[in-house]
Amino acid sequence: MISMTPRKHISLQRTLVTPVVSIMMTLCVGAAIFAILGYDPLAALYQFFIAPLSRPDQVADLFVKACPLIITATGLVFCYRANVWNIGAEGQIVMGAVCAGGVALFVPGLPDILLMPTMILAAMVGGMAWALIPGILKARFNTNEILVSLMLTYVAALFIDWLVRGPWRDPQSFGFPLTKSYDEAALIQRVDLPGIGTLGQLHWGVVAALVLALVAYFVMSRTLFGFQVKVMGDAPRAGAFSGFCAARTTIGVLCISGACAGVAGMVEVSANMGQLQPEVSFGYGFTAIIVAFLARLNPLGVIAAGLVIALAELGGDSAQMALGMPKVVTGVFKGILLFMLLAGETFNRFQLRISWPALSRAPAARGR
Amino acid sequence: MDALVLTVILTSVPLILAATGELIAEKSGVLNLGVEGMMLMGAVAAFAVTSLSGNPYFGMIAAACAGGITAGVFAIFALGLATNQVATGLALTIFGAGLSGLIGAPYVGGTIDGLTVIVVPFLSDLPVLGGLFFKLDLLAYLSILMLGLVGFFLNNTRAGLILRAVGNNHDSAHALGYSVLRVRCVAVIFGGVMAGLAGAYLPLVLTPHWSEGMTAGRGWIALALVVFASWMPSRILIGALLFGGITIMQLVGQARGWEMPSQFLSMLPYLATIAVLVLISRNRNFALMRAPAHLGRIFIGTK
Amino acid sequence: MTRPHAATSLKTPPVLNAVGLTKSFGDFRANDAVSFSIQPGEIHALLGENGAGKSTFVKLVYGLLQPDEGQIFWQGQPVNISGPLQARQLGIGMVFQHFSLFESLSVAENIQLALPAGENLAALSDRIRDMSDRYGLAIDPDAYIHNLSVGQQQRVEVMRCLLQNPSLLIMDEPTSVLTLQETDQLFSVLRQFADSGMAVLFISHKLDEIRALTSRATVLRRGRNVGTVDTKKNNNRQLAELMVGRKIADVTRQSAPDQSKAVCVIKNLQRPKPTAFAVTLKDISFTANAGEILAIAGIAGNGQDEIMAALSGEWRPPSADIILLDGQDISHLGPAARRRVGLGVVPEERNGHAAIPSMSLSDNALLTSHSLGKAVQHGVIDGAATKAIAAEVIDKFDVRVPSDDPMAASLSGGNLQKFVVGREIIKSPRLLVVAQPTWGVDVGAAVSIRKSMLDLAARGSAVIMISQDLEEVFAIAHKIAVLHGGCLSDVMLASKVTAEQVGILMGGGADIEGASA
Amino acid sequence: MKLNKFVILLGIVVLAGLAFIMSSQKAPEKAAGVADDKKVKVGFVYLTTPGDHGWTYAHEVGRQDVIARFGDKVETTYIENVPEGPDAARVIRDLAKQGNDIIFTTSFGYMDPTLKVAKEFPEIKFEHITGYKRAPNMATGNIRFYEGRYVQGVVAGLMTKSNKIGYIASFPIPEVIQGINAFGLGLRSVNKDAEVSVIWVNSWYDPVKEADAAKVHIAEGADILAQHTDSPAMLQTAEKAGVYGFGQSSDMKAFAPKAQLFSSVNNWGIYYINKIQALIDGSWTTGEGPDHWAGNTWAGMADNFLVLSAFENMPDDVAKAAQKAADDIKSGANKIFTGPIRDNTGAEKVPAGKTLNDGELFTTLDYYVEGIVGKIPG
Repeated sequence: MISMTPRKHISLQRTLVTPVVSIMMTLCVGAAIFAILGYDPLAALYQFFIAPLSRPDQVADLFVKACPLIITATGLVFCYRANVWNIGAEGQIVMGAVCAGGVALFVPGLPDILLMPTMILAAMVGGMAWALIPGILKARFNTNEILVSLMLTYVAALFIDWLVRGPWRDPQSFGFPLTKSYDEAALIQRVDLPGIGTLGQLHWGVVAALVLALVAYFVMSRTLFGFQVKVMGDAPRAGAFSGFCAARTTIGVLCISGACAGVAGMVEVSANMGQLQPEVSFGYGFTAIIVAFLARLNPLGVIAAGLVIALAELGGDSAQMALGMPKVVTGVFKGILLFMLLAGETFNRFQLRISWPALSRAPAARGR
Repeated sequence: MDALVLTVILTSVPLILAATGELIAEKSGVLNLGVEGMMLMGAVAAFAVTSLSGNPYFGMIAAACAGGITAGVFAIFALGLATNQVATGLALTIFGAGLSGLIGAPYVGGTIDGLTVIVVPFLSDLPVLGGLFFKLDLLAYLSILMLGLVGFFLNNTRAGLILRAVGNNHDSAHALGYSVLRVRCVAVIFGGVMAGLAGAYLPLVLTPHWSEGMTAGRGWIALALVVFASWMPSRILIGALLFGGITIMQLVGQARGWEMPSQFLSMLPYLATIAVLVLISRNRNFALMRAPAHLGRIFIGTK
Repeated sequence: MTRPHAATSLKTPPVLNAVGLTKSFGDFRANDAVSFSIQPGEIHALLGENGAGKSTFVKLVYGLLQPDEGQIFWQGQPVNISGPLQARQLGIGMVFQHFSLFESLSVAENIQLALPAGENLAALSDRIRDMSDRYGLAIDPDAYIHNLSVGQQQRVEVMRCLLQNPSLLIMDEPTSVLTLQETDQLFSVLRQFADSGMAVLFISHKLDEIRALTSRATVLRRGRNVGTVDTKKNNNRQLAELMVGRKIADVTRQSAPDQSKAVCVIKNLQRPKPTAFAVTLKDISFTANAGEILAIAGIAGNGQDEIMAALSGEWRPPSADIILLDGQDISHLGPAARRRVGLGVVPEERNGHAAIPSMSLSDNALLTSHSLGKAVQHGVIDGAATKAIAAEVIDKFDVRVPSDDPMAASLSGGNLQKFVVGREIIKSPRLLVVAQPTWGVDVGAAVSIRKSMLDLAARGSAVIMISQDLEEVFAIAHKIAVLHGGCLSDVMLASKVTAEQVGILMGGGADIEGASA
Repeated sequence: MKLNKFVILLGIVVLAGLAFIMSSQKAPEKAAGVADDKKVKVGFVYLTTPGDHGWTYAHEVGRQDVIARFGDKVETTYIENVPEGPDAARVIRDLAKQGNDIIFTTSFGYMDPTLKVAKEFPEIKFEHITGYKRAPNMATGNIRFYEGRYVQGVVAGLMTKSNKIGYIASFPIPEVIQGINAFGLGLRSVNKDAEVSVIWVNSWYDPVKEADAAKVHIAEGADILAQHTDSPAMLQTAEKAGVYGFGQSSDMKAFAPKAQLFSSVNNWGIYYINKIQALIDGSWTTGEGPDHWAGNTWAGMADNFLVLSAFENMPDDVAKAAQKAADDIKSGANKIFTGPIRDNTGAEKVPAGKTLNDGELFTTLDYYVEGIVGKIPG
């Protein structure tokens, strides 16, 4: 019998140590699974977590890979802090990319200087709209936001598929499912580091993602809105007493996370693809959920967590090249990591005491 | 036409199996979003064991075990350690998809002899119905049987009553002396076993292959189906046939040259689920009656 | 083997005999060597203040908790009651204070869950109908719980126990949600069962009821058994003094200032009940004056939460001109806006309502000051300002903290209560609304909290105190009104009414002539 | 005290982690090795896994041919399951940085990523399969898949009894539409009554969906099935239902011994060997011809890029007709897309005597020819 008592004091050390321990535990469990499946566990872990970082441009690419994760997870942090379970970020990414793409492709005569801001705005609106559907349904009808946001992910994926194969297809693409390439002004440029030049694929979107996470950290920790989100998530009754409106908070956090996801979609397309294609997000919306949890719902943590998860993704390629390991191993890692983090959260919040029925009469060891 | 209806039935079987299992888990108050992951584990176990043993029934049993074990992992975290059920379910899906791919890697491209049709004597000679309902495989029969059993279990047995009670109000159930966690653990594992069998149906009956992520979202559909059915077993049958019907109809429409983008047809099941969700949530009394009130809520037992 | 001694075998052994039960939660001793026994056919009351250990004791008997020390004897045999299932098998039934019913199940199903397996639903439904007819309980076995009134639900709870044919029936505050008629009906049913040999352990702090129903009462105070008394030979005051442990006769009554200005006016406040468990507010009107503490006395569950929500702004009346503060209509304003015009509120529940345990004290200070301009500028929180507010509260109200700006959860109940009360008083609100200000708080803290409320009133603010603690009401209130069943009595001068009179009103009695203020 | 415990725990964890990493660093060095100067390093990027028995499998067979031909003069690497997006660019770039001399990217969706990386590494040769964008160091290669499908159409037309043919297609891109139309032309060259209905499954590899589509076709009365998707699921379904079908990309006889009429087998090995040899000889070029939309190298049955497996499960006269059709294509006597060609509304699209050139095959085929039911989606 495990008995759990809430801790009265959650120490900062424990809060910081838990994710580290979780990651370590993940490595151990992962190594065990590799061994069972007949791979050399050490070589596998090396390929996963060390090999992808052996050149500076690879480090830059790590940031590139983490970019959509960081942007999306930053938005999700607001949702989850407020106890709103938006798991449809994947669809919101797609709709953001679609709306930004609509601007890039079909708004004629926009001056170059205005194009990018308009695209960002469109992406925010697109992602927001998609996130608002579960939000409004929840606020109006108390509909479960988990299922609605998830269903909408499929709808969004089919919608962009239809657009790119149908009305938006580039007539010059010979029937291939691609839109026209964006104009130069609609593309996100690579960062030209002084003295070094471009490094890997490092683009301005990455910089924006880092800034966004910082801003989100400020909003979350220093503004009334952030306070409201935390209060409504922790104790909705106290929030109502304090004067915050539950429905408005729900809608607010869904707007933020939708807008972030939309921007992530737009950045991904403008920086890496240059045109719309049937798939613009490769599970980033779902992976971002793990990132948000790994970050312990802290926007600053999102940066670190995004990099860790991106590393696992890159590691998948590297392990495949070197060891012939199937790419799906990355998923195994992500799953275990999320499990370990959740368990860590429990250990952080509760004092666990395991007692065996037969031993219950024995004096309990006391110590402090 | 018969053949089409039969195809629809076959397409719905995994949905029925998975949704029946999830129904029990949800009735006990546990929202396990990991159905997709459990189905994939079931599918790969079924394929691998059938491929190694040559006997699809061994594969079936392996799938049930794999699904059950995967659900056990969920139970350890979500029940034992009281982790957030939504996040744990997602973790299970990600984990199951990855691990099944890893286990299944050597089997990609291989093929097996799946379950064979079991002809029910006499009944199968009935016109129309005989061909549709009495010349199926074991799992298809099992899916209907389990659906009926679950319906009976929930409404006519004491254990079923206890299960509903735990899902409705775990504090009251605890106060009456029922072990909330034990009931939920059994329910979750049952859900896993059923999801495993649902996954097994893909390689054992629908197509004798293994491919990564071959469930292609069926686990999520099964989850939606439980809500769609407003937690009533009989409606799961209707819902599953409806979903299966839409899936097949979209292919038929193409074959017959209907001019409708297939993407929009494919959206229908998802949009229908949202519509149903809104409808049943709007009617609060109905939702209160049917939905397990403590669904997804964390129970921490103290002694 | 010798026969038992004649003298002992003549006397029937007690149904239940608990010897020296001790149960601690951390450092807190909820039950300290409590001994207790009850005879077959006896209706026995368990008396005590909130937090005296009554609930803990019955949970030990019902197997929901395990004692650290002590032994329970059931019909003379030592037993270890490992859980409710075993308790029921022994013949112990329990009606919970907070219902343990399942809203989406039918009455019969709810009852079936508490009975041993084997009986089918149809047979049970028949038995339910039988009993319902015999005792006039009017319960339909096929009805669903969520469609029943609170009183009906209570009857289902009671019937669920009675159908088990228990030898001992434990009732934890069963009448707190019942009307007078319902209470009478319940009592008559209980007496009939007691006559047939069932023992009843009745927990309540309504002294009249206890004296009406029971013959003996055991009084718990701070986890200890302080004696068993004959309820027929003691009056209410004697019982009450036993409960609190000192004379409560001569409290100095506060006399209201002669002439004072109305600060808060409530006009015809009505509110239909939002949920099945809530109370309908019926046409409530009163005025709170500057310099006065107005106590709204009454037993919990008579509309206190609903009035509180209406005053704080968590619920807002649909029409205007219902709630006025300093002449300004604030009916439509939310909690934050009401704070801006000078309202301070302390809800009853500290954890999760008045304060958030997982957050720091400065964040908790921000909870009720973010609309007041100082702590938040243009949506940005001034961390230093909130810390300063918290520090000021901590300093002025003597809140003992384990560290600098700690989590609210790390404070003891009394210190956290000082904090949430002080957090409001420090803003010098025009009107302070506070519910059960000293509930579950140690004596020292209670004294300082009451003093600070009196000080605030003395500075010219109005204070509305919702309390079910009559001692507290008479200690600090200038005026008293009684809330019962969603209706508020006339406002009376504290100096002109007695505790008995107020007690009668709390039980639903008529208004007292001549005491109106 | 509490703090101490945690510091110690943290210390242990960090040390363990470090030890872990240090000890594991030795392992891969052996694996990486040092490139032999004489060796040509060849990289392949695969869309799925070689186990799919379809498209990627055919490429894997090609890679094996390369190894068989050059032995230890080459060193090959492949990466599987690379999604068609920004990840592809990264993977291709990784292969480039690892010193590969020539990189084959084997799916259409790698076109832009390959082009992007090709511009970054002008000294490395890139070969993109099935695309149309090129650079001085990026060539494109493709197979005339439609030639095999014409022969399939001929066989289907002669074999069908219900005059209903089911066709399972992946995505409406030129390669697939050429295939469907070639199939229709072959079909109508021998059977004026037969009709083809097409189901798009919007996937290259989805065994469940392909099987479902096959079942629907059979339920709708089709007795011959053809596919432009990669898994053997359709053939297996056909085998179970007792109808016939054609295999795709590789010989799928093993999956459906009684149902497979023949498979069109993609023979990439010959292309890979040619290009690698050219690189070794210093004669690698991107080829010529701006109207060669499908690639600098677009070859078919005449060059053995496309090979038909044995004609089986059909009467001799059908096999003979099939062989004749194949021979005519090889010899150039039948250019397939030669007028008159009508679309399925009866409108004449190509006048008699005109043959569509390669560019037109890509740009003008926005219709189904006679005998195909419905409309091209999109």
